[in-house]
Amino acid sequence: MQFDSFSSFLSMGGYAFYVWLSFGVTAGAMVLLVLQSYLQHKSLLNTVVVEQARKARVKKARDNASM
Amino acid sequence: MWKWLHPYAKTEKAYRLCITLQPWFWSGALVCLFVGTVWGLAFAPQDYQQGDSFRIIYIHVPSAILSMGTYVAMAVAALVGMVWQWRTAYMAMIAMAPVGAVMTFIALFTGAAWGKPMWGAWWVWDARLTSELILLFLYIGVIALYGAFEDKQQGGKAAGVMALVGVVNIPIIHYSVEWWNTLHQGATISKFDNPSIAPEMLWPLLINLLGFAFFIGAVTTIRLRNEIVRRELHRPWVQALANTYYENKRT
Amino acid sequence: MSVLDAAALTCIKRDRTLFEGLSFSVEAGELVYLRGPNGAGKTSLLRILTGLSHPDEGNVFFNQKNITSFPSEYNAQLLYLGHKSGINGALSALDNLSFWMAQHGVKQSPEVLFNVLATIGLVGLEDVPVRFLSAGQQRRVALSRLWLKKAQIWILDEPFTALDVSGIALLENAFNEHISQGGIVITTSHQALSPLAGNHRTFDLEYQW
Amino acid sequence: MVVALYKGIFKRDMSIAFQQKAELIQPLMFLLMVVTLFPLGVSPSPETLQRIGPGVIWIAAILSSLMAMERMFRDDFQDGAMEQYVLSGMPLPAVSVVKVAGHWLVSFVPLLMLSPLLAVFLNLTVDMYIALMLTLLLGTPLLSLIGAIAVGLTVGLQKGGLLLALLLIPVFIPLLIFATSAVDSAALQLPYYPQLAIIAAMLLLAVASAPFAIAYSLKVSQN
Repeated sequence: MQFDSFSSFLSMGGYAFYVWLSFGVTAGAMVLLVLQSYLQHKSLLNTVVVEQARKARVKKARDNASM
Repeated sequence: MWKWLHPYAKTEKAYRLCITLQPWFWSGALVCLFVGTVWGLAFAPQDYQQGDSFRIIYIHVPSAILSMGTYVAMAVAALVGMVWQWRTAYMAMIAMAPVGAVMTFIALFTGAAWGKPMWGAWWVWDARLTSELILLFLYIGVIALYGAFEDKQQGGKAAGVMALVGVVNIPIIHYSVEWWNTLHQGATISKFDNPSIAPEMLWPLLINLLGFAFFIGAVTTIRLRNEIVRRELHRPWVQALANTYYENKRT
Repeated sequence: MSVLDAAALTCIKRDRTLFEGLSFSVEAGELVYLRGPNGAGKTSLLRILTGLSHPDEGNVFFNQKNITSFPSEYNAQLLYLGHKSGINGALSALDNLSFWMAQHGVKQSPEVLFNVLATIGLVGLEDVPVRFLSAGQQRRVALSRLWLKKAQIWILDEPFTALDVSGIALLENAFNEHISQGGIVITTSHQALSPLAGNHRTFDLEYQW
Repeated sequence: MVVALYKGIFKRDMSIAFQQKAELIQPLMFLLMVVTLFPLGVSPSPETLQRIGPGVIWIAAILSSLMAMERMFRDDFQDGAMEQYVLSGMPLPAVSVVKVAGHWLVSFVPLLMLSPLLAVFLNLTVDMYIALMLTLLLGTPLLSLIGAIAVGLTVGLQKGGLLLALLLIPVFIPLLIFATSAVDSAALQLPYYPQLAIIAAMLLLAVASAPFAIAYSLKVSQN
């Protein structure tokens, strides 16, 4: 282990701010990307369900129109 | 030629392939990233010149390499789409574009944060950072062009052409920016070279590179599945997929 | 007593006098079918009647009051549908209509909007951005304002364009209902009005060289 | 009741703007790229960048605003909504103020949020950045208001885009001069309140008179 104590590990030889900022922003960007992809997945499946509901609504209107 | 690849041109098969690949990508990414980062942060030796700020290299270099790599992969997908008329290839290209853009952003940000202690300013017009920024503009161009088309099929083809134009321009941009940098070799910007990497520094770097690559594979498969669902909304297998998704969510 | 009067209207467009000294008046419960060859100035006349563009000479009176000096009363009772539908493509039919109803100060609940869109034959397309609809469907979205805003005077420019047979019948039926309740309809159309629209007065606009 | 009408127009403009997000982001990317060209074209040394910085940012902001400006009335004019506004009996100057405010919020506020990045790119000091922000805060509504008059005039024409730039650039020159001089004097630690006061005066004049000019120009292009 390069650092003798956990606090010196955190201080990163005085460059703590830059190292942890970089790692933080990288992790943040990656998490945001994954989150956006999953939200997109969910909303796309939602549009499929909405399309089906729309078809049902049109069929119902046509049925009682032709009645 | 490449007979085994042909079935994946059809979207449903490609969708199934993504589902099988995804767990492997995710486990590979998590393991490699964890090992590479911990090794790089805690166990790798300090750089004699820059001390511990050097550890940012373990995310800056992999993301920089992969930002270029993803663009090339995007161009290859566009080429495949163009030559063999595969719709899934275009979808893969569009799935990769945002991931590559995020990689480029990470490379840019970590490069700037790494440069700050050295050069004293948050942003310096260093050759590599500048070409990385131009690469980000190329990514944004492709994504914006795809977004501008209502007909996604047409949008995919147009974005494909831009991806190929971009990939041809990357080496040209790279060398012209290098030349521009040496031309304006102001005294204030010391030419910052990658210090020669000792083997025990190199290993965590390679592992992280693999980890990032797995991560890119994982996110690309998710986004590819999204593109497939978006383009095949009315296909029965997508309808069944959506219903099963909402069934087990409701029960 | 006439509700809408045009006195000695003159309109000159790109140095060509479309019409000169044109006067006519319209009583309540009258359907005026404005006929004339292309370029005769039908659209210009309609836009002058609505107050959108100003005649070179002459005035338009609504209940004997000049529409340029009393615009708010006239606008409250006027519904104008030009070539351009006034419907934004990025929004859905529902958003467009509820916006315009709020602008006209007419409080409409979603149910009323859904019913009107159903009567006009747009079931299932209520929440789709309008740009995805066909030209005929977009025209129907614009026309559904006839059912939503209670206005005495309808001034319609080529309302039948892009409408199919059922759409035309629907619209002519609405004309008949409107004039029977004492409304006024002034419309142009490239095809003759069927008797379904009720008795109407044709007004011919010659092409002047 | 009347306020509800204007709120309705504002809400509609916002929802239309967010439906077409791409059209909002493109001018910002243009601004970023134009600013990136200067270090490559002129020189990357921080001193030169700092000296030309304010001018570069303001010129790029004006050019990118010209691109976004046309969108203000174009949609409403092409789909006929402008006719309905004129006929809806609501005072057109008030409607145009609401539309200009909506346009300013949608296209200039993101520009203000991007300005820190531009300041870092061009190596501006903190006081220069504060002066830049103040001039942008006062200057951009001025750009919107005056721009709206010209947009109102050219919206009826098919090829209005470039003509708009030819009309507006001369009118934006005083703003450019005072804004850049304010940031320059901030660089030399000198007070820059006189310049800000002049920009604020121009803004107040525009707020008072532009709406009527916009309403008139819209009526002219309606005819």
